Amino acid sequence: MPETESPLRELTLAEAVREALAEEMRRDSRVCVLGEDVAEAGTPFKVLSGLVEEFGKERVVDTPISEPGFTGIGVGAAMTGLRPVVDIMFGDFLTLIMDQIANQAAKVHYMSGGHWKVPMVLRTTLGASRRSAAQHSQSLHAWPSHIPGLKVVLPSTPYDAKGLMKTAIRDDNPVIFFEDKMMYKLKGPVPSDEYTIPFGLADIKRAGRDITIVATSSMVQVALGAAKLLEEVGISAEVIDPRTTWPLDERTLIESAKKTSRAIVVDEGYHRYGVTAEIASVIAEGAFYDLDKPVRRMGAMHVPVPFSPPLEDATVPTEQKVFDAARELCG
Amino acid sequence: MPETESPLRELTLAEAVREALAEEMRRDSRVCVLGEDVAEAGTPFKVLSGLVEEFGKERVVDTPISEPGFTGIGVGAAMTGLRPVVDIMFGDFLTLIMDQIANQAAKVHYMSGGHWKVPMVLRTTLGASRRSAAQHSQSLHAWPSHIPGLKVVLPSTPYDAKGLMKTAIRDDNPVIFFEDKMMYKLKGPVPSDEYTIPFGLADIKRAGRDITIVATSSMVQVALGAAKLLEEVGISAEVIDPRTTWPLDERTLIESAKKTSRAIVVDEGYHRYGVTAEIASVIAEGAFYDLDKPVRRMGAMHVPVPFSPPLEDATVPTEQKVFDAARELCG
Amino acid sequence: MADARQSPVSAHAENGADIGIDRLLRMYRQMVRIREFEQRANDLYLRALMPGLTHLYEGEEAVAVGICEALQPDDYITSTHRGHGHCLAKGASPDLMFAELLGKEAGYCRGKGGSMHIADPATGNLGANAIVAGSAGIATGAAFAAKRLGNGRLCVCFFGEGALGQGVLYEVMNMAELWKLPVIYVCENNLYNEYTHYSETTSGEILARPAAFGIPAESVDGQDVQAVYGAARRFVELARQGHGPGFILCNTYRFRGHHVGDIKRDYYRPKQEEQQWMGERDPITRLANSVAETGHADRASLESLYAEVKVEMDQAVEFAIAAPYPSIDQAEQDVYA
Amino acid sequence: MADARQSPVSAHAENGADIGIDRLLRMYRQMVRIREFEQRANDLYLRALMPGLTHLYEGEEAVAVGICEALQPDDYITSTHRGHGHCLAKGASPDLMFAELLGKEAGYCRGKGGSMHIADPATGNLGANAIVAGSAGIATGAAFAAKRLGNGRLCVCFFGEGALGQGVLYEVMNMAELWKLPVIYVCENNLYNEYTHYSETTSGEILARPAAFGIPAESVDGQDVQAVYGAARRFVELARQGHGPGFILCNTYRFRGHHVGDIKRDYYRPKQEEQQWMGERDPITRLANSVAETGHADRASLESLYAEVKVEMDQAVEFAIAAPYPSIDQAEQDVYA
Ligand SMILES: Cc1ncc(C[n+]2csc(CCOP(=O)(O)OP(=O)(O)O)c2C)c(N)n1
Ligand SMILES: Cc1ncc(C[n+]2csc(CCOP(=O)(O)OP(=O)(O)O)c2C)c(N)n1
Ligand SMILES: [Mg+2]
Ligand SMILES: [Mg+2]
Repeated sequence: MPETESPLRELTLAEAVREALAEEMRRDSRVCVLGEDVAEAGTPFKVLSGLVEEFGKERVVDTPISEPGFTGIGVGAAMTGLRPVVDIMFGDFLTLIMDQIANQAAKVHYMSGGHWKVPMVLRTTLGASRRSAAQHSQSLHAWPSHIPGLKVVLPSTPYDAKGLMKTAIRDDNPVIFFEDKMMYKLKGPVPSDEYTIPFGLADIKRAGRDITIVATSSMVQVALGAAKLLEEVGISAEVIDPRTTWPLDERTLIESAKKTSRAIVVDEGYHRYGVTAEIASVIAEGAFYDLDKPVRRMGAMHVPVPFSPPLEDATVPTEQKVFDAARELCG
Repeated sequence: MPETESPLRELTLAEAVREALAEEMRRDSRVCVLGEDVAEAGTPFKVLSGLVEEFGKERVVDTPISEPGFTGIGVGAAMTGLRPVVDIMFGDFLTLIMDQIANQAAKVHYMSGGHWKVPMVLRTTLGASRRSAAQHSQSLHAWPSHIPGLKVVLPSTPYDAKGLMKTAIRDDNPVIFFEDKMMYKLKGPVPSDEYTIPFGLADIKRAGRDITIVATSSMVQVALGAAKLLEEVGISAEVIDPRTTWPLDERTLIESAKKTSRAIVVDEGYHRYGVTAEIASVIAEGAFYDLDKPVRRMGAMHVPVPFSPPLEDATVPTEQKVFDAARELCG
Repeated sequence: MADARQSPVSAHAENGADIGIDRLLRMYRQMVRIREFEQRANDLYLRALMPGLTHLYEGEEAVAVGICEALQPDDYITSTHRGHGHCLAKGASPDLMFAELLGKEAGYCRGKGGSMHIADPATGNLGANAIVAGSAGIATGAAFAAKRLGNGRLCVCFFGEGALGQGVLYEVMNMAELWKLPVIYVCENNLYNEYTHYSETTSGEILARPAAFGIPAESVDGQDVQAVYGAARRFVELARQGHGPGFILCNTYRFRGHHVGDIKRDYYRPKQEEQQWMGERDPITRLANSVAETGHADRASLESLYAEVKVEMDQAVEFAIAAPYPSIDQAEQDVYA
Repeated sequence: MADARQSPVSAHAENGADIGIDRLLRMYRQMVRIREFEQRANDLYLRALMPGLTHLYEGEEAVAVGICEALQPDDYITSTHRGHGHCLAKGASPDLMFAELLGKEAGYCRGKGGSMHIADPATGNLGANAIVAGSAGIATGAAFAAKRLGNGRLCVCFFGEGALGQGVLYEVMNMAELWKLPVIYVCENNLYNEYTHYSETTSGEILARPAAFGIPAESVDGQDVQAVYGAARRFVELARQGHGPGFILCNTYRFRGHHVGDIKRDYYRPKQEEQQWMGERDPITRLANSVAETGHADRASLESLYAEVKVEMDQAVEFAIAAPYPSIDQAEQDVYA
């Protein structure tokens, strides 16, 4: 949390996202929102409640259940003068729009030799543990992170969510913005003064000496919880949140790992070929000569997300598991 | 290449794939092919030429240009008694069918508690250098590799292509099978006797002592070329082809890296959050105490694939670049 | 969509005499079973015994029952997020369904699927699907296989009118008609996509959409199980004779919220509309009246049937509550066949 | 698709007198420019000067030209893999196009796009697209923005009949009609999806598809530039007046293969069919005859115009051949704005 002189209020993550959108919509009439049940319903998660009342149905547009279609409309609108924020209710539905984001939005600027640009934000969700089963619980941010031309944002606090959303809306590139469904009610301080947070700047959520825990989105609170437990056994953990998987602040991650000589990467995506692999590789390569132990990766269990509560809970990294892994590495 | 007593013939990779399909279609009347221009045209790459003549239009089915639709039909047909081979002309079009493969095919077995299964093969292509530009040149195998429930196959020789395709067709799970467009005319020995190749078994394409080069698909020949150049300067490179990114033969990769104490991973997917990250992480973790140097990753340049020949050529790992990297690591 | 908020009218109702009292009573029982099942599902939610949310089918019972009554046991269906009705109508056991809703090992999917993914090979249920229109491809593929294998089966693809927004539906309808596949698309128009009236998301006339692909289509009063059954029988016959796909638009209404947690609904649909449908267009009351008025069965026998169902459902709930959760190691099973 | 292989008929041809000789001659010149451009593209391929393959528009010139003639310079278009005709018709310069085809720095996309991705903000060209139906969303989005910004522009979405297979097209047509967006869908039915006749991939009647979504649709003889222009003008007027989208089905034919390498075509389309179209339905000959017969211009002036175009195109090719490739470091530029 950077220093700021403005009075701090507590907002939930949902409120922080909404406030960012509202402020940007006031500032710039080109900003509009497109998605299913975004207007009167304010989305099923109520993140957008109140926007249609302030900005009208012309700028907060309920769409049919046509994710590929309205994402494509967002791309075209972004190319021709608007700055659309496209709402994809569940991150699992990214499966439906990968053509629009990976083959169209991500490539328009490059393929046109820099002539057209796509200033679009695509908001969606990630995270399991809502008992929503395999098609409504995935964290698929590894996919867009793999595609050059996209930027990928994963806020973990209300403060970050607001500042990063404002940056996303002002960015001239397609930005995929993942919100953790389970964090919408998480409260945190948010200044009432205007601020933005640059992409590609990791945030040290907690400083430490003995081990580096890199955590994203939903896993940041888990890592902070584990860090507390570790403190009790005399291990000082540094928790770093990259905040954007692309651009990725490699330097901060590597410097921390060099300092602590041990690192764990925690992310809620599927374990294999996921975000932990890239981040762990970056650290393993960059801090090679300083690491005392192999970089440890912790993702979601590599299975479709099960519905049954005890099973689902077993698939996600927890404070205890991160604590155990860290203690083992420091042992 | 395992030992075999059957006479060796030279087939191209395209012929090897076709022969595998034809043999399996003869053996099992449930096997059928669905895709655009697969019948009389035999696909634009002519891989399927002749199949419709032998098996008829009932089993080699030309579809409309409806990738999501006919992939979904493949999933349903696989659940109810057929063993479809779905043809997606360019790997770039995976963007259109991720819902069918990641949310449906991959999850049906698990979500149904093991009751339904999806014995479907999805054939598609990867690889740049055909001057086909950003939407026809991608190697997107990292995406399905990230999804539990899918198996992902990347043959690099005609021998492997045939044996792996037969295994894929007989597998009771959805298998995504990537063929390198530039390798279709590559010739290699293929026994005329029946054989299959198990998934999850890496192949040591060339034994060596000083450095391990793990290469996939299109990059295997590049790695072998680099190994030859390295031999000339006295460096003995071991070239390993995992052949399937999932299941992944971790042991063979780790053992080799432990032996040589240096490793490079070469793959034609985009550099970031790609297949090299997972494989490099597996090696960095598994061979940690034996590695003399950080594992080096070489993917495609992290940009959309450009059309212009000098630019496109600059984006792909080459023999020379692999040679340079290996030499540096061994220096 | 001029008539978007108008009362739907049955195109081809058949009368009970044609159908026969045994069938009518069976359909009555099935509708009651669905109704009672759903009330208990809601109750489990309110008692915080059910993990997550679920989408109730109350009010739409005549659609699933009328359609499935026209099918053979080995015919296939695919279902949606609002799938309990289809599942029961096709023959599933409520105890195993409740067990699945509670995430228990004894559930249809060993607790891995939950409400939105119940599947049952024994009754040809290819599975509910939590992706809107997610089973359009699967259903059409099952019809493709049935035709190729010549096993005489067909597949019914249930979906809400919200699925008309998904392009994949048009892709598969095109192929189903080109290849004359035995698949029947059953569109349950309950007027709402979640919290948005369908007239705001649906241009033109719904029936013109399948018709544009050459698919015979008709609309039916989805609150009249006899009319639904009649339409289903016609399309089933066409499909079995090799004439290809059909499309039935069932005009219906969900009596409850989009899901069990959707309590405050007045911002998107008027209470009065709800009361009207529940009061005048309850498919169960309607069939009861029809059967009683024609003298085929007396009220008392309908009531005793109703009472039987309550017992069945109470027992099913008890079974599910008592059933154990799967052991943790189950999480890694069934990923691959 | 009873008439699949029949001769298409113009629904509303206008006659030259209504159109005016200046416009007719401009359309003639534009069609000739496309024809000559494509012949040189093919030639560059045969001489192994062009990297990769390209899809030629010869035979379909009247579609792009008739449509674009009805547009304002700042109206938008989206195009396809077979996009040179649309691009030229909307006003692009052939020298920069050839440079792009050869992957040169001077090309429209600095060599990064190639034949399938030419885009040109100066003429409202949002880009060709190598994904079939890939620009359906973009075009509809441009119309969405135009309406919201109230700038009076509209967008034409060109696509081949093969794109009717892609569901996303129906998704965006639905929204275009719901929101009355100024977008005109122009379907170029050249009878083939690559190597498959469209009657094998297209059920029902094409015009019924947009109509099902409430979109006014008409079919036109795509070899008659005056008819195409007339239809375009009508739909452009409707769109500008706020009446929303339109759909024009242009019946046409590609004279060459699917791409420059598609030489042996008899397995999928008869030589005789090709000869018939090229002989009797060449849009350029047809307009020349019409203009000459009505006495609006003499053959000699048409021929001199033709000769001018040849010179222009030869110079454009020379420019492109002489132009340098981009430097290697360009590969990493333009990934992000
Ligand atoms: C592809 C996709 N988009 C969005 C959702 C979220 N969602 C779940 S149900 C629903 C509304 C479905 O409406 P309809 O098809 O009419 O079915 P109903 O709920 O009315 O039975 C939506 C938008 C989803 N599950 N899948
Ligand atoms: C999504 C997608 N699927 C397949 C292809 C391969 N492909 C390129 S052109 C083409 C045929 C297109 O036919 P049509 O739309 O009629 O255009 P035409 O080539 O006739 O102008 C196909 C299948 C593609 N580019 N994109
Ligand atoms: Mg509905
Ligand atoms: Mg065509």
